[in-house]
Amino acid sequence: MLPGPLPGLVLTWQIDGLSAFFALVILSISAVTGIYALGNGRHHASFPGSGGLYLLFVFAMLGVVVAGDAFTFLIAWETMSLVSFALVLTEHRREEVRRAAWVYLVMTHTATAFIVSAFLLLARGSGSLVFAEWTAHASASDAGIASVIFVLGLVGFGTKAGMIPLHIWLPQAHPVAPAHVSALMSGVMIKLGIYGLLRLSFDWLAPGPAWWGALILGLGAASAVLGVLYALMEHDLKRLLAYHSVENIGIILLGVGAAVMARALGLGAIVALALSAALFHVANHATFKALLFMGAGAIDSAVGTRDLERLGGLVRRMPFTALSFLVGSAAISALPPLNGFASEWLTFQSLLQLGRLADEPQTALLPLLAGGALALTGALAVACFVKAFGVSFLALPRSTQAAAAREVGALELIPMATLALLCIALGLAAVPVVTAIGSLVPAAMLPHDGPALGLAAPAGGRLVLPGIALALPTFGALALLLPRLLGPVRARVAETWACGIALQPVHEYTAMAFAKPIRLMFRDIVRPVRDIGVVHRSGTRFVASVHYRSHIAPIFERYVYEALTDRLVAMARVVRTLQNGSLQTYLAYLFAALLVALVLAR
Amino acid sequence: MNDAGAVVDGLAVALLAVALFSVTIRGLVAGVWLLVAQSALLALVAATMALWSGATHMWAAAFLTLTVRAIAVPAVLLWILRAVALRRETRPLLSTRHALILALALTLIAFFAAGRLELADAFPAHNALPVSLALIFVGLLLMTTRRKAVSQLVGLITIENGIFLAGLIATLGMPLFVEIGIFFDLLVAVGVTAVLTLRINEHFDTMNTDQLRRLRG
Amino acid sequence: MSEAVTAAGLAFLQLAVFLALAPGVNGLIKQIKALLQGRRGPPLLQPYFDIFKLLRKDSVVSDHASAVFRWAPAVYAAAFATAALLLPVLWIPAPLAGWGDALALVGLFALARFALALAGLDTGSAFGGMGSSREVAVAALAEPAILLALFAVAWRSGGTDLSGMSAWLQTHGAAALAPSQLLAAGALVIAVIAETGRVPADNPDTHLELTMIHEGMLLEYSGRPLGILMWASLLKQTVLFALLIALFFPFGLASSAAELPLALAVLVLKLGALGLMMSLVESSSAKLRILKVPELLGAASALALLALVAEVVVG
Amino acid sequence: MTLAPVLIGVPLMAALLCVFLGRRAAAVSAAASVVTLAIGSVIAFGSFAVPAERALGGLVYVDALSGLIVLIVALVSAIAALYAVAYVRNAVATGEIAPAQVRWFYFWLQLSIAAMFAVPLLNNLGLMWVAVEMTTLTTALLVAFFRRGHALEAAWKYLMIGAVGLAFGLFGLLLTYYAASHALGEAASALAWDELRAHASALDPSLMRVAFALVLVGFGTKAGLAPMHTWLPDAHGQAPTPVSVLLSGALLNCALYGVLRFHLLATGTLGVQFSSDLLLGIGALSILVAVPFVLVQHDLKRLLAYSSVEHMGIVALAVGIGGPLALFAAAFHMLNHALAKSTLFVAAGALGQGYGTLRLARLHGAIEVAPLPALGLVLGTLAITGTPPFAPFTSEFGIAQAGFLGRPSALVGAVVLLAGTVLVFGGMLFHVLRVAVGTGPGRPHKAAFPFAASFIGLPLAALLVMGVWLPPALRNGFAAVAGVLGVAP
Repeated sequence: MLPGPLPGLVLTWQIDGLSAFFALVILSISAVTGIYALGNGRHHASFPGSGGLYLLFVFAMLGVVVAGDAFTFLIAWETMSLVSFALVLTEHRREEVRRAAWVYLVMTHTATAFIVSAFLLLARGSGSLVFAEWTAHASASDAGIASVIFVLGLVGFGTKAGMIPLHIWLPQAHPVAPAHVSALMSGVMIKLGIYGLLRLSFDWLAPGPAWWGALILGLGAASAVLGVLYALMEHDLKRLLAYHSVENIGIILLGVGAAVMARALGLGAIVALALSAALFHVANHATFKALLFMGAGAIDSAVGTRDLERLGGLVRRMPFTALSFLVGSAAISALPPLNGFASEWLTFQSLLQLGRLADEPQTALLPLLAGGALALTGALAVACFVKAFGVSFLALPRSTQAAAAREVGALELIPMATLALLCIALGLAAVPVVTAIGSLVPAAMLPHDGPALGLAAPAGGRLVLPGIALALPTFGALALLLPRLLGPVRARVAETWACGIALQPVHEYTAMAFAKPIRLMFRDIVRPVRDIGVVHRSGTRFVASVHYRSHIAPIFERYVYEALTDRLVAMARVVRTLQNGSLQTYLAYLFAALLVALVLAR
Repeated sequence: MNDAGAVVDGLAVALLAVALFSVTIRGLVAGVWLLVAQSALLALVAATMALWSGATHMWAAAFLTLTVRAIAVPAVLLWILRAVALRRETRPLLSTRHALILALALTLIAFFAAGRLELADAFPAHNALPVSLALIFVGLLLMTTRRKAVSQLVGLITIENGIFLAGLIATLGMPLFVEIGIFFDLLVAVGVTAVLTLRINEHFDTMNTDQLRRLRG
Repeated sequence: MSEAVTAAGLAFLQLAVFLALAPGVNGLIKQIKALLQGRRGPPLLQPYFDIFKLLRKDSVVSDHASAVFRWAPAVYAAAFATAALLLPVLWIPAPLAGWGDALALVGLFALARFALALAGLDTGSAFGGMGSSREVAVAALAEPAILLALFAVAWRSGGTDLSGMSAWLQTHGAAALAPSQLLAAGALVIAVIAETGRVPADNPDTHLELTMIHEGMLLEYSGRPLGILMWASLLKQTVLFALLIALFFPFGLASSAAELPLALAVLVLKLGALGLMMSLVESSSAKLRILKVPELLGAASALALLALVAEVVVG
Repeated sequence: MTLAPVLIGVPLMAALLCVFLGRRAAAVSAAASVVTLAIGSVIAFGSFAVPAERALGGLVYVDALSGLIVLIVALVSAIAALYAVAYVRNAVATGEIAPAQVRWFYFWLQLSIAAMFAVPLLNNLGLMWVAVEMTTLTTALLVAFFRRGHALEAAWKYLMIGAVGLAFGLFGLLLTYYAASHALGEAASALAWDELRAHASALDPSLMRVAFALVLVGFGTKAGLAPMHTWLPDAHGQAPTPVSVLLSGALLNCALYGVLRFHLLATGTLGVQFSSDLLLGIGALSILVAVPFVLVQHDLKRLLAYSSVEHMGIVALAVGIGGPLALFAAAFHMLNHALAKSTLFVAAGALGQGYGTLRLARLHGAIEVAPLPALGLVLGTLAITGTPPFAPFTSEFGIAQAGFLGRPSALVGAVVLLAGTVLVFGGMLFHVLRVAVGTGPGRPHKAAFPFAASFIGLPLAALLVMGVWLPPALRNGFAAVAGVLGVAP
């Protein structure tokens, strides 16, 4: 309880189950990436004091989670953005780094303006800035203002989380930041957008109309599908992972949306189930995304490039990184028995049960469609990480740097190994972890009749990952041992068959080629642009070389954001001509102002 | 008693005539001399009001008007013009005929506006106040239509004279030390502007303010 | 402790049944196709001979292959073995019903696909890459259809537990002909054709590199690993057929130990019927171009969606 | 309050000394500014504690509001004078200023500081007008100090618009005097602010409406409120940087002080509604007018000038919203803006002298060449654009909160505030980032900039601390100012 700088303002703290959960996620991941930073820092330029900024970044994130009133929350929130902005600017010599940092900070600042307006409307309703007061007066505010507050909050927190229409800063800022920073930003910082959204829709506002949940579900589904589609089209490893953060935020939003909709319809059990799905996925995504970004950082420092088309054959040269990256890829593709599958399973269950128990057809169909979108996302995620892992680690190295790559130091391998083990552990211990999360979520957020968050879906369908984790190795061993009964066989090493000629790296499938079928199948959404340049040998019809360049049209950047900024700048240029330099015009302005003032004063 | 009012009204009309005449002429030196005439008339108005009200500070105000507005300021202006050897104003933005029509229109507006202000019983000169507003508007017209720096300065001083006249009519002049402050201000303002005008002429070899339009945006 | 042993015994029994029937189903389909096309065709037991021949042959491994290549067959086979035990085909509940449900089944399929696709990429050959790329692309379109169909079926029995669904359908026999069930069945059949790589989506019998999706990934395998992979992919096909049976025609299951042989016979009959249907479909339609497969699977998703709408609206 | 005349006297004496002592003028002006800083703070914090005080037979009147302005002018003039020492020495080294001119620079500088101190201390509105006019005249030649075409042009427009504006201000003052002389009788005290304030309800309402309109346009011109702000970017852009600091930090606030005094009179006569709405409207207009000029800008100091227009608009908006919270935040924001803008101008000046130009197109990679000014520029920009945890955000948050709790027009004002600050943030950060980071095509040389850390570091540190915690003395000070501004008779 500190006296704030404005009259009637007091800085308070509020630590309940939800903030404890997020604080735990923040501390654990930042500890691991901190160790990784010590190791990885050697390879990259970092300005003096970046270590201190890193600690301030973690401290600011903790501040956001434990803030008890709007002012402290905003101070911590924007400090977090500012410090991460500075860290993103580490390699400020490159133009795209400056542009990415600028886009990042401007969008975050605009988001903060939305959050400030939402907070002030809430303060207008309850007459104070302290969160506890807001919860007390939650049911007092009328529906109209509550909806305005909800939409403002959704835009503000959604931008920070990287929800689809507001996500463009994420794939620009994360790849250029140093590996440990983007691991922390992607793994943990965007979750604070989810934290804000949860507080808004469960603590500070009374159960609103069903369209709130539907809106979040729609945006979540869009984020998931488009996120993974754009990830598939990327061949820069870190941009691919950044787009995957958008996808996973979409999956978390599906959980949150289902919870909000269930709360509007008064289905207590579903709220508990959906909340557990969202929160469990928050923890899981923090784990495997940080792991994958650290892997990408390791590749970047070992090979010197992140372009998938110039990697390859790293599994033999960097075995440990490959192993942990494989575990991370399997986890993010939601494969049993890892943690990704557990939280996605929960999300599927909550969507299905919500669909079943919702009364009118239209509210029932949306969750089920969202389930279909989640299924599509899951399958595309598998495709994307087969590409990411396969093209970068397997077969022949596609460039000399990749061939000369060497395994990174222990300081980088240990954090990756711990997170890989954590993925497996979270998967196997899914049931106790989810029940623990259930006890953390404050009762206020659950409607009175909601049971504790258990893995058992209310109406059937159980998942015991340890069981499956036991069955898989046993049957695997059987598959390898039983044929031995038919006698020993030998394995001879030979060249891969390449229609009779010696295999070169150029024969291998590139990332672009791997994603081609999916790019063509989804060309209406992704709108690929392709240009082929054929160079003939001088004067003859014989082709000397063919240049193939393909990229996907940045729909959101071009048609939404650039259109907006261009119009704004054009308007500014027109208004700028008002200052035309002539004293006579300025005196005319003054005289006009006087006339207007006198007319008003009549 | 009312003869004082009549005298002030007469002087006010004369002032208006001088102002309208200054809109039409193109010569800079002539403009300055018209300014002298304006200030002299103002001094007379102040003197008659001093007679009428018998307030001592009115005499001081009259004396100050004479010394500062009628003698000191025009002297500075003439000194500038002689230093720069400039005689004629370049073609102003508005042709003489249009300027005159606009000036008359502004005077009508002044009379209409003064009527609404209903500053009734300060001093029985019923058309002195509209003239002061007319002076202000004509001053502004001069500033916005003339190109030479000096003529813009003449316009500015015309506005100041108009306000001084309004002050005299409405409240028989401000308190004395405020009056002194305002005169001191006027003197310093003209001094600083004179220095600036000389520097502009030295740098641009002309007093034409069209050169001063490069700072944009 | 004793019922744990019997449960394990029953589990291995169901696994043995599946492993035994898997090659037979494929042999039957080949026989019927040959009959329809007016030629003799290979003997019914030919798949068994192929598998056992391969299991005894030495293998040739590419020098670029890594551990992924060596472990992929084991993971692939294990996934489908576990999936097989989730299905209630001989008795209710399924041996591993307690550990997983329909979503777990789909997850296991994804795990197998992940392993095999990586193996396809591991040797660096263009054909492996093409096979993996197309496999994951086709699967990406099949999965929403499967999920929406599963949701439509799960809707009625209240949960995604496979044994629960079959038990529910057994007790409400009439509901089997409800419109939503038929639409869901249609969608699932198309999805199964795509998953198992049968004709309209992929040609299982060809070795023309540019047309095969599933075979492309196996190209680099030889000897025993190839045998394991082939047996596992046949097991996958039988598991998918069993899924169709469990969801839409779960009648004739054993209720006590005595009725096991009868249940086994009924299962063989049902698998035979499905095999007949598949061969009819194959001999009546040609293989689609890879870029036309999305329309096929799009139709499957549309059917599944209609099933859901029918389920929600008609109820 | 016997210190008040001393506060005006010291800079006057210093000005004269500078002319005679020639070479040591810099030291004299620096010493004088330190002395005035000390006296100014004593007066300011004294006025915060005790309610309003008259001195020198009613000629001097010091209440919390004038105390705040004295404090701001003291701080800003200290920064300007101390920074001028280094700046002028560099300018003389590069030949921009002739050595003989140096003493006249400090002469006019100290004179303008004296005038700016006089404005808040004088009780008589006429003399206050004279003081404001004197600030214009003393700074006019400073703006033209660099003797190049642009500077002369800027000074000419500055003088002309200022004079015409203040002439209208005088006319408004005159009408007030006329109304007062009717209500209070002929005595010279008819222009004393505190008496007028006491008898405000007796004044003729229709006259006061016209008078307030005239004064708002008149003093508003000097305060840089739109649409009378046109002289401000030229003057700030062309003047030597210490003068820009003085103009932006102190002069604008003095003019706004004049508007606030008349706002209090108007609220006395017409009730709160009329003048508050007018202030709210002109404040919002100033914020909106500043946005396009910040988005499309080609000169660093003009960019900072338009930011000043925006912030004067914010203060006017805050006073327009009214209520204890908004007025507290308005006072807080005046101090924040003065500090942040001074830091920014000092940093811009250092970079300008280093690179030899202020065109944004040719300023790049400053972080490598002059790390401290570049960092100061970036942090200052973050502060001035109202980014937490800096103090300007706190005051803007208070204003927005008051707006959201207030009447509908206040709500619209708050929304304009939030939208305007976000757009200005985007524009300013875009320009400043290109200046601060990246590789530099320009060929900067090391401009000597001794003890730069204190000029840029101290104010920024103060802004950072005040963002979260206010020292009690300042807190009661702002509360007292809110009391003065908010009292409805």
